[in-house]
Amino acid sequence: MLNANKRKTIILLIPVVLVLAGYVLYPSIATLIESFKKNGLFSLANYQDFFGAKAAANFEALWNSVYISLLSVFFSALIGIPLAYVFNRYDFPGRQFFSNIAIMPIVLPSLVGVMAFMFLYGEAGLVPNAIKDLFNLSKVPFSIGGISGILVVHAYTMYPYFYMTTASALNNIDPSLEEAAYNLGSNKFKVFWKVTFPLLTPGLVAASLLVFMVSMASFSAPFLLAGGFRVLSLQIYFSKINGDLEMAATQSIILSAVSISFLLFMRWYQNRKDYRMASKGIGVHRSEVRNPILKWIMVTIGIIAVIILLLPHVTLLMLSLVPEGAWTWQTYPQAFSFENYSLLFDNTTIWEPVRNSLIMTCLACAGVFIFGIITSYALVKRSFIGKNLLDILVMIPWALPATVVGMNLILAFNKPTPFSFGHILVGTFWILPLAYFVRFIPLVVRSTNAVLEQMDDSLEEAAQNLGAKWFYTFRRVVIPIIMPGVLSGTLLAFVQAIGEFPTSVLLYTLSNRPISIEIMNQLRMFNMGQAAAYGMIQVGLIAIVMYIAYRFFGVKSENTL
Amino acid sequence: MSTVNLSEITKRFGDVTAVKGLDLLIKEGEFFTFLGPSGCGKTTTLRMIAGFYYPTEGKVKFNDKDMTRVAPEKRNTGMVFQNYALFPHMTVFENVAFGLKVRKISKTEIKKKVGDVLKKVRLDQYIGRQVSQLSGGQQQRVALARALVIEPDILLLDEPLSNLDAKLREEMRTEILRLQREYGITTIYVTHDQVEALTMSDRIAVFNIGKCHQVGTPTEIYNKPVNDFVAKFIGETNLLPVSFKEHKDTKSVFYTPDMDQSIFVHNTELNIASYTNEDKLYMSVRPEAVKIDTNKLDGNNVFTGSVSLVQFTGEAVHTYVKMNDQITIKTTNLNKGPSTYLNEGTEVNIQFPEDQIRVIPGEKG
Amino acid sequence: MSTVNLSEITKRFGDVTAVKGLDLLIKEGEFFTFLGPSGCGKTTTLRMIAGFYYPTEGKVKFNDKDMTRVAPEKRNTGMVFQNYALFPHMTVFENVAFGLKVRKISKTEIKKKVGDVLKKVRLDQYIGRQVSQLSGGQQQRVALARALVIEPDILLLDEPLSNLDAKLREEMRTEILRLQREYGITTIYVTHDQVEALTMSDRIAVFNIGKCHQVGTPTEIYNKPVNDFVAKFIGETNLLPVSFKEHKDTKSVFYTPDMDQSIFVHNTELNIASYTNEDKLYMSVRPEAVKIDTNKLDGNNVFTGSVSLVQFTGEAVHTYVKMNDQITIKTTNLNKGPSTYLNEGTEVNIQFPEDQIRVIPGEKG
Amino acid sequence: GCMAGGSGDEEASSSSGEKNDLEEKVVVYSPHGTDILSDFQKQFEDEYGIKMEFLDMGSQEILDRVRSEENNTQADVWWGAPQVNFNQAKDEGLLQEYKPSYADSLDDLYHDPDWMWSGTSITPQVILYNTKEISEEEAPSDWDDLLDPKWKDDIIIRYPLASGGMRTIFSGIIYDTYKDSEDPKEGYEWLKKLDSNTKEYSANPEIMYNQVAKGVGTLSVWNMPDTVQLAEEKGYPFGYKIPESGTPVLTEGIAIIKDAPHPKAAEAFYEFVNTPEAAKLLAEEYYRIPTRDDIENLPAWIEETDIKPMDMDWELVEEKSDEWMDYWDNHIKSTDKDKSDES
Ligand SMILES: Nc1ncnc2c1ncn2[C@@H]1O[C@H](COP(=O)(O)OP(=O)(O)OP(=O)(O)O)[C@@H](O)[C@H]1O
Ligand SMILES: Nc1ncnc2c1ncn2[C@@H]1O[C@H](COP(=O)(O)OP(=O)(O)OP(=O)(O)O)[C@@H](O)[C@H]1O
Ligand SMILES: [Mg+2]
Ligand SMILES: [Mg+2]
Repeated sequence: MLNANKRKTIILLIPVVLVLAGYVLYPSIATLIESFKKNGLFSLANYQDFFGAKAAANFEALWNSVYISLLSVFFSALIGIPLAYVFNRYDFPGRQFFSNIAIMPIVLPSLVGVMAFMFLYGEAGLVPNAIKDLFNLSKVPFSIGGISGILVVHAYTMYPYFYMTTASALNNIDPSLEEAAYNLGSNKFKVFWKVTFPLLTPGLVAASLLVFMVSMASFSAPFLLAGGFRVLSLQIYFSKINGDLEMAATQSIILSAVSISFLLFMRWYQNRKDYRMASKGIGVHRSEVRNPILKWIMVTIGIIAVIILLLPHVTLLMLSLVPEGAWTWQTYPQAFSFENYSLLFDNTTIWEPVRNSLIMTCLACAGVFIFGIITSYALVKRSFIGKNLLDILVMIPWALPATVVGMNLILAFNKPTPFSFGHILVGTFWILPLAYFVRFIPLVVRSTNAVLEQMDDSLEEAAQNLGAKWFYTFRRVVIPIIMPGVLSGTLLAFVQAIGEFPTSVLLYTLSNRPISIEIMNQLRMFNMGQAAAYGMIQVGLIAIVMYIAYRFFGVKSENTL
Repeated sequence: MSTVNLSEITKRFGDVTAVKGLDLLIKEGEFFTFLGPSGCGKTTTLRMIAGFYYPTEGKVKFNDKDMTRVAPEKRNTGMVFQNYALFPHMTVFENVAFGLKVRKISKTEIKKKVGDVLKKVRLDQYIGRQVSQLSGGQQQRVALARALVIEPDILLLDEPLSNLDAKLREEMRTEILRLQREYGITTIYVTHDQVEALTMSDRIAVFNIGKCHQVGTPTEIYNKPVNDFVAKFIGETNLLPVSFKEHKDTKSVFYTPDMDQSIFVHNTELNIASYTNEDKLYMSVRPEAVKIDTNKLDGNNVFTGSVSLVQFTGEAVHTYVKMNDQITIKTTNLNKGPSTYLNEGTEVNIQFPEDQIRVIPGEKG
Repeated sequence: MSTVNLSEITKRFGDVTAVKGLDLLIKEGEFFTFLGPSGCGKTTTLRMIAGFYYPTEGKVKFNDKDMTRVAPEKRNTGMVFQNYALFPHMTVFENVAFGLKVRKISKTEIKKKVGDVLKKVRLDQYIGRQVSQLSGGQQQRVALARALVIEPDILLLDEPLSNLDAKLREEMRTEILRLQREYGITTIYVTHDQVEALTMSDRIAVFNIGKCHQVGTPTEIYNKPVNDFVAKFIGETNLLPVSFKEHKDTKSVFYTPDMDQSIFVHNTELNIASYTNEDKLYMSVRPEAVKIDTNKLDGNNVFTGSVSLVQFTGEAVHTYVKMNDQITIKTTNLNKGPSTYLNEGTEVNIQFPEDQIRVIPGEKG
Repeated sequence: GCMAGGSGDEEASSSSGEKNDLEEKVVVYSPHGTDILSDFQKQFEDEYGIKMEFLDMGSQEILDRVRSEENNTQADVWWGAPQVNFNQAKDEGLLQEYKPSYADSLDDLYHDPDWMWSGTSITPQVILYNTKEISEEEAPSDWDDLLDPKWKDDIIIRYPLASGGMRTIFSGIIYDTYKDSEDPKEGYEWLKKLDSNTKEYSANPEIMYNQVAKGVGTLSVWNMPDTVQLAEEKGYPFGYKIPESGTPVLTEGIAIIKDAPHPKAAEAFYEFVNTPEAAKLLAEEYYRIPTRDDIENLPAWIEETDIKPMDMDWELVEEKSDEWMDYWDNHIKSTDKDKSDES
């Protein structure tokens, strides 16, 4: 006989499995099948090609992808964790402001963002040339490009994953654990390494997974910064451009396989230990810091970080303010005006993409918010057979390159299916919100997992014991406690969805063209300035949403400790 | 109001067996206490009753209804968790009101009830605080209030007063008892405080490593322990191995090798526990039963020794008397002021009164 | 080995004052206990000594060295947290070894030391377990072992034994005391168990709501409380308001309005605390000092009443005697077996021995 | 040969379609940008009285999209893409045959033999140089001049695997010797030398413009219309040289998509965008060189330039180019061009 617990697990799993099967598994199978086709026939030829004829290039690409991804994880962690620690653990003037700025990098629209980087740090970029002119050097002292460029851009744009998950996990750590470590004589460094850091493991695992997979599938940065450098995501692109769809599918499958192996490895690593803060009672307090020197060191770190973090945005702003022709061969822009903006605003339909993006993003975010919480809860707090499989399914939309996800959706929904309630979704408004939803499920699930792993089970038990039904318990006890994690995931999803390009470009229609497409079109018409101005609109939009989120949810989530 | 019936309950965690073949019937409205050393499976048993663990084997029944696999929220038990399990994101009020809200009680009623119970646990002025800003004892009282306020059928209290001072603890005990009697709530109580167990309970079960040794009323357990584990575990006792020598009138005579002397014991059910021939035998005599005097004492079972330690515990004074190299006997007397304390080294006579010795078998298994 | 000197310590949380103008000097190698009701500021004080809170006002000194703003890790204190604060990602071994690793002790040495201390807290067979798989009491012992193993200068124990059974608790007490004496570790102990406080401590400080009322040895505190709060808080007592009437030879005579009778008290420093004219006066007599007899009693301070409740606590039996509608006197006798218990309703005589009454002023402020 | 001049027959083709039979709208996929498209939208709607809707996206994306919409066709006309893309689409059976009324004025070079697509404009590839750094005399005037060691680290070109234009140039150079020797080896040698002069392969045009404009490199090869437009409209310091020995000329085309939902309207639009007026407008305003040889009074930069199209067998080139590019990618491209050792 099934006990009550098992029954609940099953009820919980039904919607999760249905959604994942319908919108993730079913479309992905198309890719898998495609990879086993050659000229319409079933064969292993593509894999033979991959590992045989084209092995040299493919392996080089695979290896490059893997090591760039690992380095990206490393560097993102190197920036994100300390920043999260400093901004969340110390109270100093401006802390709140700094910590809001800290996630600005994801706000940067991907393509123009990378361009901004080139304008900033490239060989002809502002920073190297300013230094050169300042010190009268004969050559620029440094410039980014190639692998270093990829890594800089990756670290910059991906560290927020670490920042966000670390920040929410940090707030869930019982401070008395760190105090105990201090009390036993460890210095700050030791306490961090031996206690805080390991307790952050769920959060770090989440972030590592996200970063590893995004950089595996990362496209703009390697494409723009290291043209000839072979990575798997570019190989897929080129295969596709050359019309070799089967090879592209095969390469996608290999890429996902690598990402999924990484996922399994991380899961294993995390499951070796227990991170539930089950100490008695509740951590009573926040550590106090009253060292004035320390305080000002923190403020300085904060200010420097903010400057570095915002430079690309400033560059973007500058680009948007430079009229045509005033910053082509010149090292520094020659004139500023609002020409680009007035050109943009002359167009009466300017706000349409903005509205579309907002609506679709909100829809998708509402979806991932709810679905993410349920899935994550099932994954962390319930035991059932096939958990690993479910976890893999959840991560697939993230492990596959965005274009492939888009292709999958097209193949799956350009005919009526039960999952689309008998409609053709391709070519309709709904396909894009659905794509965003599918793409960003992993963000919410991962960041929610991180905080759920830390939650003591007895809280839920207490609520049930008081007679609360499962759903009530979930709503009133579990959700408020994990809110910081859920929100940070949803916020990440929101920010990304607003600027999403690679799947949008495949799926948008007249009625739902999003901002990123508009930016891309401006770029294609060589209107760098107007593209940048559009980018600034996007940045502003996200900034507003983040402010609102902070106002209405941030305050509440502070209460969880 | 329910009976709780555990039959042949076993709970294993991997290869650890926390509870082993436990059989218990707790009556309706009874105040039942689990006593036992740390790690013997008390919490595990409570959790099976509350429904958080499913027994590996055996059945949990409330009033003959099989509850073994029923969800916790359908059991109407109120539990105070050993680690409190307060909701960190709620205030004191919200924590306590949680169970009432679930029961769809009106706002005003909730306010009233929460106010009342918080007054009872002396926390009324903390009603609006975040629970993380409370001291350990205050948190424990919130946990207690939260379980009491819903007036459950079965109250499961896992060391609910361990972090309270003696005064408050007594007040809380009275409060729990009052509630329990008033509503006839079947209560299962885990405590390490023996005074608490002995004063509050209708019946007590004494556990050791997953097994129940004795179930009985407080006086039964204290005065008529069934074996040496129970005697040792409940209260203080002086335990000496003995062997049976002979029957003499209304007395039995035992021989104690450690003191090389005969011990006379009244031959009643109170003084001699049932035992079989294979059992190792012990005599147990409570420190407070031992007579101690600097003057000569009349009668049987008199020994001499010297005071090795005098320990002050408030109402009582423990005097440890060293009989020989192996044996020190503990005696307890009421505190009648410093002038009455014996000095260390004093030669004293002690006597084990014949009617207050209990002969018991050694623990089995 | 350090003295700990708190001078004029005040700690406020927002508008809550947890500790108010506390002055204390704890001597080198002393075993010092904080006693006080829940929420009175004990943990807060310990945390200031350990360095987790900075006092809002006042100074913390170790051996005349100002430590008020020194980082916790530089203080070499060992603390058992009220909530244990075990590292959930480490096994029992790793938790206990943590402090040793920090001190760069060799691997083999660590193994040995951890093994030793775990044996002392009876957890050697759990050495490889994750802490979340331990029972409450087992966790508490890990916390204790972790603090003991580093042999710190100052040991801060916040209710370290509250979740252990009496037997184990006694063993742990002995262990702590042994360690403390052996290495001369200055120890500050918070407990709610009065027997623990009274038997272990060199000196005790009695707190109430952020203020320290009395500091003294256990017998001083118990036998010579300075005011009614201390008398009531430490041990049981019968407290009656009285007013001074006259001096008579070596005795003082007080009048108790509740019983409308004179009370004779030896006029010694032990029996009459210092007080001023404005103070309200109380007489305190401990239950174990009260003589109770069904027969007539000779001498002063004899009253009659009827038994209203007999409570069994193991070694002792409490008999509550109702004197009149307001007053019930509690008496304690050793448990000499069921036959000696009085029946409820029995008419009895009780006597407050003249030399065992203490007259004390009411608590100020 | 030259694009310019030639007397055209004034056969007006604009209203060839019977307006009444047209569907209510036409849907166009095009990479030409909103400026051109809005302009044509307005004129088309004015003239035919039916709606024109357009989606503005890159040519590769159009191909992807048309492919993915095969079962559920959304678009009628695909306007603008290099012939390579059209050929690919044709091979996959995505296009609909249509022979426009002005077929006669198109050179055979500029349409599909089966009329699956036809050319609207041509884009000759030229050598682009930075006028701030290099004077007109100094600038290399033929492909072989690019190999001069003095240009070491001055050349910045698009990554050929990502750029159709670059690919065509490379193929053209290989084909130049291949057509006689049947062996690409000589071409490979040439590319190897070019590679050693190349500083950087840029992934997208904007970056290439920026790098050349700012003097990170000074030379590139690019298509003529874009170069002119950048120099004249956006103020880039770009000049160009048309290689004397001949240059690959790409054809930008138009096609009707198979199973187009509005076939009649599609044909109308097909005709409309290549009327002489339209072609002239495109040339004057948007720097597009028309394929039709019957258009007069073209702007000076078209009239005056003398373009020698490289003689190419497009079919062969398309067939072989994958192999050649593969070879280039694996054996010629020096990996240090990805600048991995810097920073
Ligand atoms: N972070 C805080 N914010 C506000 N008030 C607090 C905070 N921490 C403690 N207090 C209050 O300060 C007072 C003293 O708390 P403390 O923890 O020192 O008590 P305690 O003597 O250890 O009590 P217990 O025996 O119950 O553990 C309590 O009333 C408590 O509510
Ligand atoms: N999740 C678990 N996994 C493995 N062993 C466990 C687990 N939970 C408890 N145990 C073990 O089961 C035994 C009984 O645990 P339980 O918590 O019931 O003890 P307890 O009687 O409540 O003790 P205490 O008085 O110390 O709280 C202990 O030895 C404990 O280590
Ligand atoms: Mg327990
Ligand atoms: Mg405390």
